[in-house]
Amino acid sequence: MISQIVIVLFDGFAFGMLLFLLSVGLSVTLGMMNFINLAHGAFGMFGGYVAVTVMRQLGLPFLAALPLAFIAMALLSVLIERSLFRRLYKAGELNQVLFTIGVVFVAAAAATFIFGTVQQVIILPDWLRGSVEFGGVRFGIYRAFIILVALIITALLVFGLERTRLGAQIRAAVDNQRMAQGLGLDVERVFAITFALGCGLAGLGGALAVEIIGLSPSFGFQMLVYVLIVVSVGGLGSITGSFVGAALLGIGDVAGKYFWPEIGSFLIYLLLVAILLVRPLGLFGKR
Amino acid sequence: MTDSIAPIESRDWLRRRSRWSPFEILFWLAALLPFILFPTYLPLASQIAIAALFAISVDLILGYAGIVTLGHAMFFGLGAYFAGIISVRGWGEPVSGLLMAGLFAGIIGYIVSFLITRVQHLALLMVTLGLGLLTYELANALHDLTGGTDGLRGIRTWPIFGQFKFDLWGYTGYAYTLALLFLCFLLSRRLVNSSFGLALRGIRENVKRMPAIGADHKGHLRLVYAISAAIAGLAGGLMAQTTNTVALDSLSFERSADVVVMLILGGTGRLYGAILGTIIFLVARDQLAGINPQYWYFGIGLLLMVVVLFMPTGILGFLARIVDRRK
Amino acid sequence: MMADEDIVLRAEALRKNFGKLEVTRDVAISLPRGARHALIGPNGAGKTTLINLLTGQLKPDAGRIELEGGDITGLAPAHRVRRGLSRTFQINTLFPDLTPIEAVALAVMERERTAGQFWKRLAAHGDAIEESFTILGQLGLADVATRTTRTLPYGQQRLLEIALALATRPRVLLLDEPAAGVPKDESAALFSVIAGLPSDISVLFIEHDMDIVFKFASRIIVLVGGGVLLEADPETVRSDPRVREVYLGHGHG
Amino acid sequence: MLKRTAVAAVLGLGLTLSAGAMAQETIKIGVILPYSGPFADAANQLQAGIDLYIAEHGDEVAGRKIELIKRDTGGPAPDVARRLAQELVVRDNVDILAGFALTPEALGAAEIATEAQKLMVVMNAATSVVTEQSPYIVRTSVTIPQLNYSFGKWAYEQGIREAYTLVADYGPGIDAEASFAKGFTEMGGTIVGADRTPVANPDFSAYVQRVADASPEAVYIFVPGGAQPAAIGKALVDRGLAPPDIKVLGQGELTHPEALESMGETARGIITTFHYTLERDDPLNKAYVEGYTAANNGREPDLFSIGGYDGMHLIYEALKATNGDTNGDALVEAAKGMAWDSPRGPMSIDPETRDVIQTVYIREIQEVDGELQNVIVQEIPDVKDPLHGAAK
Repeated sequence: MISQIVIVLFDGFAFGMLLFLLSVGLSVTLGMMNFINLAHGAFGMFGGYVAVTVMRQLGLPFLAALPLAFIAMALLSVLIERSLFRRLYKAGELNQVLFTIGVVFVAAAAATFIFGTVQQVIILPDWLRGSVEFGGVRFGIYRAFIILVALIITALLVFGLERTRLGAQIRAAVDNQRMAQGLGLDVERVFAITFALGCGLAGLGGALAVEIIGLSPSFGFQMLVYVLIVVSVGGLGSITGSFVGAALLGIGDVAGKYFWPEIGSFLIYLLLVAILLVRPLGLFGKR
Repeated sequence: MTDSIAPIESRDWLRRRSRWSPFEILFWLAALLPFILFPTYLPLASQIAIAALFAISVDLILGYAGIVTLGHAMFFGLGAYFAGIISVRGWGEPVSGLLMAGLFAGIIGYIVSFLITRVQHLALLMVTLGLGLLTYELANALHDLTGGTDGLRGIRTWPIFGQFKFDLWGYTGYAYTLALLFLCFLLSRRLVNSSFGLALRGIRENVKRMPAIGADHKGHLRLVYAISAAIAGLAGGLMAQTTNTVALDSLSFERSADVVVMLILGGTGRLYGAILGTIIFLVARDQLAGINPQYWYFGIGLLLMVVVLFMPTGILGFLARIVDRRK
Repeated sequence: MMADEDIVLRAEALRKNFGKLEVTRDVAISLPRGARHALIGPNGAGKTTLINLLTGQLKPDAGRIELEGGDITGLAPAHRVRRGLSRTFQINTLFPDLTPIEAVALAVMERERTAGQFWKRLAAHGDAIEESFTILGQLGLADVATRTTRTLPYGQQRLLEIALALATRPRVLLLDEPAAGVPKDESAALFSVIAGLPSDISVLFIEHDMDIVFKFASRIIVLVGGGVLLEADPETVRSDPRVREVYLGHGHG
Repeated sequence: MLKRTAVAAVLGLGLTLSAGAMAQETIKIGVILPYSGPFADAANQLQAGIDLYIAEHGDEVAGRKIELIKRDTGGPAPDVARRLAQELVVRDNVDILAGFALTPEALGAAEIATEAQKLMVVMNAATSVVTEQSPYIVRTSVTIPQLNYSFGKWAYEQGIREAYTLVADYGPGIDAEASFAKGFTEMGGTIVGADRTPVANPDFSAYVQRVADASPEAVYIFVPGGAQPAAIGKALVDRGLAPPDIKVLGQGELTHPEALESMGETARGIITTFHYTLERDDPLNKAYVEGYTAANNGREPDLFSIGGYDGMHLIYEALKATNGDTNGDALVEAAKGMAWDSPRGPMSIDPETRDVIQTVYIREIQEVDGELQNVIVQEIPDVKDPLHGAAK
């Protein structure tokens, strides 16, 4: 029994970490600018495509493809943020929803046009395949890898947010935008950088997700619901919140399916509704 | 009283606000045109009328009461399944079946409204989404009742009033859906022009002030949510009856999201925005998909982006401003 | 006690803390019928908090509030309003896109419980509209009844605040700086309107301008540091050394 | 108003019918598929099969030109499929309805085929009941019970006595679970556990762990195509659930080319049942695969492609038989009992049920010339759908 609980926790945590990478950027940017970017998942999708393409076409190793997916999405997001999204910060939430849904449509069509409708495949290096046995429990190596990457990223994020100048600015902008602006902080610039980081992380998450959940042009739509759940359960603008929310969701999902398979598909939505009714701001949300 | 004339002026002014404009009369006359001009587009016209009715139901809560929802397909689907299931179980009379479907969705809507009014903003969005997805999963799980992913089989809708059979061309279907759309529109129009509509606008304008004038604003929200759910259920029931099909997609997140997109596209809080947005979205989709069945959503995506950038109050808001300027 | 029957609003031992900060300390007030009382005190004395406690926007940590002898401590704001306890806000809290006639009619219909009648045209609520118009007329807003609120001059928006409160047919009216931001010459006019309110309405108002306070208030409650320092008639307050010190102190020097 | 529209309806219908009968030289085929949305890839592959057949056999049959009119449903959307069928019939005057990748969409359009009396060729939708919904429906793909009932029997014959089933929780999955279990238990086997996974299931680890806990002799799996086969395959291996320790059985989607590529070595030994095998050694199949990959940037054909390809074959042959007459009854008559050699192997249309009769192939993943392939280990010829008529 204990070994089963261990493995369920492990698998769920790994899945949660994938969700964390895909959604943390949205949580912070939403918390900072109140900008509802439903196209966030599309960055994850293109991140996946970047990884697949550089491995296929250029023969780059997987470990090189991951940072490339991050960089490519960060750059792309700067382009889009500066040219399009910037105009929408004062446009009202409904218009933001409409616009970014439009972006999702266009992104899906573009992905279909460039990459086709086929499911993309990522060929992992041998050392990431299979599983290791440890105390009678078999752990998937790739899942362990995902957890490792996510923990490193989390550590970097927390450290960056607590210890760097940019981090302080981001915190200030999330806490109280008007006051930060009053203190002479260039909130728009801070936001652009945060946005780029967040989209880059989504790209990285997308690249890591191909192996677990696949990749096709509907990825952006598919992940949208999960990403929104993590963001709302965790609470806006909080890295801790996204981390805990994603871990909870991942573990809850896997544990629910394992222990009560009959209601496996209901469980995350039940959790979502229950948590938000009790804590409308999410677990770590401040406003 | 010396200024007893003035209140009558005010009443006149209020009455004028709800008076039918020539545009409206023209619009509804134009809705009859497909019968004559585009008889081969009647099935599409019915589908648009159903979607427009659904969009109106969302406008009542989103546009007038400020409840943003990503789960309203829940009620559309409940109505559709209710109408479908009673038909499968032997009651295919359309009018009574439809009314029961609407009532059923409305009752569920009223129950759900107690949860909905507890939350706001992102939490509201996500609770509606979560409840919608729960209903979807529930319908999938109740395979024996709903037919699961294959959809409900064996729906037979009897002729309307025992007279008008649903025909291949869709004359009866469009007449039926248009009549329902018009009736529900009248009801909605009256609602938004009533004291209740005023209360809803009050909630949207300043929810904080409402308790301070003694308003039971949560009660208002519950009522409008139930009415909206009932209308959404009617729309779903119409779909079930005019197409004899119901499947899980009637409850899907996509349907919930699409209807919000159509509504914002047309312009919220105007009723006609819901109808116009639906027409533009579905006609554009039909035409674009006719040109290329695979990439049509590129065009739709661009349309949405352009509308936001250049018509921030929706297409109808944009048109209204042009008309105002002319005046 | 004979006076008891005349007390419309009574608060006892009200207490409210924000964290460690005591914003309301054992406040007891009683407002007789027809009162024109002023609530004064330096900034941060807890005046608005007290009003929020009385009207239910805030929940007290301890204490009891009675309206016409009934306990309303646990009631939601809307229910207190329906029992006759209304207020206005220091910062305009109006319906920007409604017209004054619509806003006031809404308040009237909420009071009459006819606001939920979704089947009846607004214009068909003749009585409510007439009454609303009368209220607007009392406050000199009849001419602008059909203009959108956001386009009204600030002073008229302040009056609309009061109109909305009156539309609930209050027995007690709590006015939170009704003349805040209004030029001095206009604020006197505004207060004559308040003074002319029906005599069975009890009024408690917050105001900074001492000239106005002394002119319009029959009794003054001085709030300092969350507690009542003194409650007395204007003459007593004016001459009380403690009040002079904490409140009018700077006037000395 | 209603009365007038009814009159107009009669008039309108009469007009178009006569116009249609007089003027048509081309034969119009309305193809209804989910070209966009989550099932776009299935639609694409199916369409590529249709296109390949037309490219190979010309766009003229019995002296008349063939014209395709494609319509997108955008996902599982039966009401849209029905509307499109309606419009294709009344506006575009199509002679034949075709496509139908998804069961609910086929069910939605069935009534229109009956009313309009048009041949409706179902090129994929694989639930048994589809052909029972209209006398004008003919199916050229497969049914799920067809594949799995005999597979269950076969599994028992191979000495397997206990199996665990793990299927996606939707119509096809439930059908697969039921028919495999039926075949297996009828022979004397025992189902030791049965779980259903949500259709949109990003992560399988929990379910696979439950299988591992039960440590059965064999596990039978049914998941939708796309990303899930590889995902579940890898999840199995991560738990040590791999041949030869445990027999992994499934329907052919589990080892389709992309899944195979993604699973790599871990796929070895998986046994699947299918009606089309890409690697089957047969000249007809070789030519088909060559032609297909050449026309589609190297993409290999799959079950959707062969359904579309054979669907077009059926349409062409039926039209030849009626000498270009597009009358629905005549075409259905021509289709009944039709038999031909397809790239998938010999197949025919059951004259009673209008459903497909074909060889079921049991394949195992083995290494051939250094590459993992589906290798046919058993052919079960002339398999009918076991459920047709069973309900009566």
